[in-house]
Amino acid sequence: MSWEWGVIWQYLPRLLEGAWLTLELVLVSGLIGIALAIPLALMRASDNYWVKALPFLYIYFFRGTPLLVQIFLVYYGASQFDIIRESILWPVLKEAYWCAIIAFSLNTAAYSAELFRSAIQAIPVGELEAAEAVGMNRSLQIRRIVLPRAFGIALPAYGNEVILMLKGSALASTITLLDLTGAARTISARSYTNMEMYLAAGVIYLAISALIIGLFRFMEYRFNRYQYYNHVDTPKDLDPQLRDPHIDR
Amino acid sequence: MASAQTALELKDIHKSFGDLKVLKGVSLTANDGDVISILGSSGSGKSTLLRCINLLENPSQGQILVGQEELQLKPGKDGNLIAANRKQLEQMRSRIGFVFQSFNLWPHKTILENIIEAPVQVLKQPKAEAIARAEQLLEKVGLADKRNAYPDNLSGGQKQRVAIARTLAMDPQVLLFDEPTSALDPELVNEVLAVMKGLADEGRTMLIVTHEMRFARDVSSQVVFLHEGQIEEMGPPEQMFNNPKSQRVQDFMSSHR
Amino acid sequence: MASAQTALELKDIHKSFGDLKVLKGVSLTANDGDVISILGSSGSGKSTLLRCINLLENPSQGQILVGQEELQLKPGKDGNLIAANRKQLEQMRSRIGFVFQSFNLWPHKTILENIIEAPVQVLKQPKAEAIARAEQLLEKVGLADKRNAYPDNLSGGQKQRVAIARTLAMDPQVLLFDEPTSALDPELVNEVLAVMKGLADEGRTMLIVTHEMRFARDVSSQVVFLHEGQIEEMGPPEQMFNNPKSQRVQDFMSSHR
Amino acid sequence: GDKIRIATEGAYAPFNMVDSNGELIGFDVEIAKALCAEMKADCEIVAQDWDGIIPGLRARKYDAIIASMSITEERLRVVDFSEKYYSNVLAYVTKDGSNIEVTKAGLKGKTVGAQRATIAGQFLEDNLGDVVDVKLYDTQDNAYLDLQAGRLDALLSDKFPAFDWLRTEEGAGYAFTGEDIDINDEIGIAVRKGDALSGKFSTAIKAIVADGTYAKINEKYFPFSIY
Amino acid sequence: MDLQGFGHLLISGTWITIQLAIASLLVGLVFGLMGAAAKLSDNRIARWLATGYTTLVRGLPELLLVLAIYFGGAQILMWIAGWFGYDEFIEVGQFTAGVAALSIAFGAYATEVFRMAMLAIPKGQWEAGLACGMSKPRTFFRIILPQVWRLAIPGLGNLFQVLLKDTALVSVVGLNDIMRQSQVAISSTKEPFTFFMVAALIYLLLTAAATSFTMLMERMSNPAARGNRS
Ligand SMILES: Nc1ncnc2c1ncn2[C@@H]1O[C@H](COP(=O)(O)OP(=O)(O)OP(=O)(O)O)[C@@H](O)[C@H]1O
Ligand SMILES: Nc1ncnc2c1ncn2[C@@H]1O[C@H](COP(=O)(O)OP(=O)(O)OP(=O)(O)O)[C@@H](O)[C@H]1O
Ligand SMILES: [Mg+2]
Ligand SMILES: [Mg+2]
Repeated sequence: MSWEWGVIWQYLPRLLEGAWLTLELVLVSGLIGIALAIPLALMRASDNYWVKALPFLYIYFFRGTPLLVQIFLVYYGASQFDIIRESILWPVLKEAYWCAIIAFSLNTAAYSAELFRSAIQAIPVGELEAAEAVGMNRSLQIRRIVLPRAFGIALPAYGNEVILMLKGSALASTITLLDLTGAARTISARSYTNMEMYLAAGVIYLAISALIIGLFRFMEYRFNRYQYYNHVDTPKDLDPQLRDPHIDR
Repeated sequence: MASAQTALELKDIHKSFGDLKVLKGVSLTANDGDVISILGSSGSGKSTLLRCINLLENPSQGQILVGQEELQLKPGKDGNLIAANRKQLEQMRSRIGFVFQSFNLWPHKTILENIIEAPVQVLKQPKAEAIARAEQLLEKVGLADKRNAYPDNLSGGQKQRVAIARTLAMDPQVLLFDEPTSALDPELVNEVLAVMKGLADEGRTMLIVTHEMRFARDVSSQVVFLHEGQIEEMGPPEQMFNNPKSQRVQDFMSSHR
Repeated sequence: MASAQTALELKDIHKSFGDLKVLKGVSLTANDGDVISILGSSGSGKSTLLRCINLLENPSQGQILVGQEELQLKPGKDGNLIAANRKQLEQMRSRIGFVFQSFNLWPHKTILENIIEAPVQVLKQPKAEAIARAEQLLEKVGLADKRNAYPDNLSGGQKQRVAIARTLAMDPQVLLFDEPTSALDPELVNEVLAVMKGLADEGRTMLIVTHEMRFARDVSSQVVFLHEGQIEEMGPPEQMFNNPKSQRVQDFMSSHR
Repeated sequence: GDKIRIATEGAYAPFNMVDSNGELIGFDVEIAKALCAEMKADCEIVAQDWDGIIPGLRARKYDAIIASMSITEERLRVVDFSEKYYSNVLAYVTKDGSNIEVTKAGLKGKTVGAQRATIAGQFLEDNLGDVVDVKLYDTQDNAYLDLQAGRLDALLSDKFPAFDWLRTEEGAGYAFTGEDIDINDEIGIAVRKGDALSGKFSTAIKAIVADGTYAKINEKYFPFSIY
Repeated sequence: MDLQGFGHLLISGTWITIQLAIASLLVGLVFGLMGAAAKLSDNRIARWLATGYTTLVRGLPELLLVLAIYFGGAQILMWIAGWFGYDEFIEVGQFTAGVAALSIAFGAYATEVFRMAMLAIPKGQWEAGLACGMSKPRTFFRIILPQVWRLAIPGLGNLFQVLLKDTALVSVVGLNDIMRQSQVAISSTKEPFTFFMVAALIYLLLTAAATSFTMLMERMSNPAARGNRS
């Protein structure tokens, strides 16, 4: 096996362009995914049977089928129907970019909804009762206590989900997008340097994962500050003059 | 303070869990400034009674009045009474303070944030004002230096004192305490009891479920003894502790010195 | 039973964990039929000593003889002695029974399977024979009806009796017990002590680490007192309990009646 | 051994495709069989995704590729080819009456598709990559689907398979646009570098052209000669 | 199931998918056990290799892994074999390559599951085996491994679901699984929605079957929970 390292340098700019698209796909669909996941998770955590059942089917479908099928369904499947092609949605569905975003968002929403549901259910009842006992209404409780707490609890697991989404985004290459994998495939298709390109793409993926992991560590540190809080007394305690026992506070 | 003003009135409260009848008609009136201790053996329904007052538990039957205002109730799906008007319930809850046995502080907020949360969000107090008030309260419970700490960094006794400050920040008409010291080490109990004694001295209306006999005797204006979901006997502490009428209360008192 | 036959001999056993010297030269001989109780305060190295005997812990120095046979040791990478010959170690371990404080029954096997596992797998007994023997042993520890139960379905005392039966199934020359009753409720302790007393009466050679003073006094032929990794004093129970020479042992005995 | 393993793609009608029995059929497949018969060789024909068809050959998954593969300089660096067994031209397909002028100026800003790792794809990237939005598909079929869906303004394809597609029901509303692009494209059989098979295939191709077998197969698919 | 004559293609694709999933599961379990054993071993190099394996494989997109192993696997194998003086052609079929790619991915995750399960087994279980005179390997296979299964099966069940779905990726390299057969059908019928939806439903059926299978295994692996047989 002879390796042609030169081609990696030659095509690096195109790989990096692909990496940028990959990042964009992950970021945009991640944000849309959370926006969808939160109401779904709240519905799943509800006591009402019907409210619970609806998202169940949605989640079951998206967790039980391959992402590749979902992407093809959105990209090639939807365009089979004239109604869709003539609808106002078409300008969006026409773009492979948005089809990928739609498929990834729906997919990650299903997984994240389950994560958030279990986080919501992990909040100690007492903390919610405390909110109720001070007279908070339902929406205030959700906004001020349930969601911030659930988000903090779910954060580490959600970090994993984002990594999984990063890896799943490679499937965008199957619907003509030149994401990192798409770029690697297209380049190697004409230069016949598969291993070199996949190796380079792999290294970039690992670097992006490391970036995401670092980002989540940081977010967790910021968001779950209370777990990392080191007791530092208020500045006046640090002021030696004020610590003098003779000074009456 | 007009001493005959009614702060809280419960009329014939019943509560069942499935087939288990836990409360079987409890009526009770607390006037402004009353400190009522509720005693009773485990399982007698003390916690349930307290939780029914602000509808953390839905009673099966009965009436609840805070001040002169009656809490509007309607039958719910499971046969228990639920609030007919959520707005009124929320408004009433904001006037009843509840201090939990297990504190239930919000761990993702600092001490100060825990205290100002409800005044700002529920009472719509301006934030600066709420902070000023919170600082006074922290001073009062002896925790002024912990304002920026998180609940996880506090000892049990400190947590319970913050929980009390959080409740006081709403300036409630009535304070309900459910065994506020029983989750604490003996050494920490005194911290919290001292704060509660201070509140009693200020003339706050309080209902306290407790196993601290000494505290009940020294601080209460009334002692209520609950037995199998009913009030077995009630009266001023001297009478309840020194010569209770009921045999049940006598037994309880003699085993709990 | 030739009473002067040596069953187990330990010579100058040392053991350190990192910088911590836990055993500092312990020598001990058990003849056939001896029941030796090992006493000592917590952290004195009792468990470590027992675990060194069958190399669950690798001693830093010393010699171990079972019967007349010496266990071959060689220095390992971390400076402790390890078995020079794995086959010999396994063979010797099969002759030394070890009963753990926490039973360590195998939860995925039935009681009967727990007992026949080692005889069949290690001693290569025919299965039918092993089962017949296991049933006798279960009878002896009073658990004949539990043969098909799983460990999780038993009480602590029952588990420990099964653990003893499991060890006896190997028909070991020496039995080692590490606080066999301290994980049990007081009520269950007696079940297990009764079984052990029976074994002593049969003339089994046993080393027992225990905190049960009464048992040590009534059952042992020798009592060894371990202190800071050394034998402080040893002798027959009458002497050790009634007039120990060492001040340390006197203190211990007086605080442990 | 004597057995020759031949890869084809199976998604390039009418040259190679899969029927509803899962059998490989098409012009390439019939040529392959005819060549094997001519060479008296025992052949096995396997389907292989286009993207990996050359790597598969190099990894010895099979010994030859008869999959309408153009002989290009880039490919010649990694594989050897037999002499051509047909000649290819490229052509644009657009919606009937769409009036797109298929010049660099006329296609500016349009979306044009082709199959990944094909001559057409490379032609687009090399000549129009700067002005049009090039979309590359894993299979020709997917490209047709997107043309029908309206995602593509034009499709650059090898002419003959497109000719076949235009005859089908789906292709009804579409037509060739503009001049054929003759890029001197010859289709050959790829074998591993240095493999003597290339010579054998070349001889066999000449033989079947000479004895009329080739013409008979050609007739079944096209009303004109593609040699 | 007729589906315009393509029903049987989908069925044969389903069969390939099932074979692929089960073969990858079995091989992947071996990788997982070896990985876990290496991670828990005293040998620094083994630990280092296993850690490299899991971090690398878990950090790469499965699609990339499939492509790399399919297109590069034979090359790498032959390269390694070349070192040992073996120059013959090494055949790596589509199925083998698919199984290799999927089981390498599965094994990396399974390593973690097994490692956790092994760590969760009390040390006393080992000691009880050793103290009876059992050798280390015998203790591992007779005492520890049966308990590892019980703890690992829920986690492995989840991984199997993921594996089942990842088989779809192998269609990209042309193995005739469900996905690829759907595309073949679509190329004649031009009805992508219908066939991808059918494919989705088949996957749902398979994952549902996998779930029940996992639950069955979970029950089987814990004899004690099946109740007191006395
Ligand atoms: N949510 C519930 N569902 C069912 N039964 C309940 C519930 N809450 C309480 N009970 C039952 O109601 C009875 C009274 O409970 P409660 O907690 O009021 O007793 P208590 O007087 O506070 O006892 P303690 O001193 O132990 O706190 C008990 O028998 C308890 O088991
Ligand atoms: N694996 C280990 N690593 C480090 N230190 C250990 C280890 N095992 C025991 N020790 C230390 O060795 C000392 C003796 O322990 P050992 O368990 O033998 O005491 P013991 O006499 O059995 O006490 P107890 O009555 O509490 O069981 C203790 O200080 C203990 O902390
Ligand atoms: Mg209570
Ligand atoms: Mg010990």
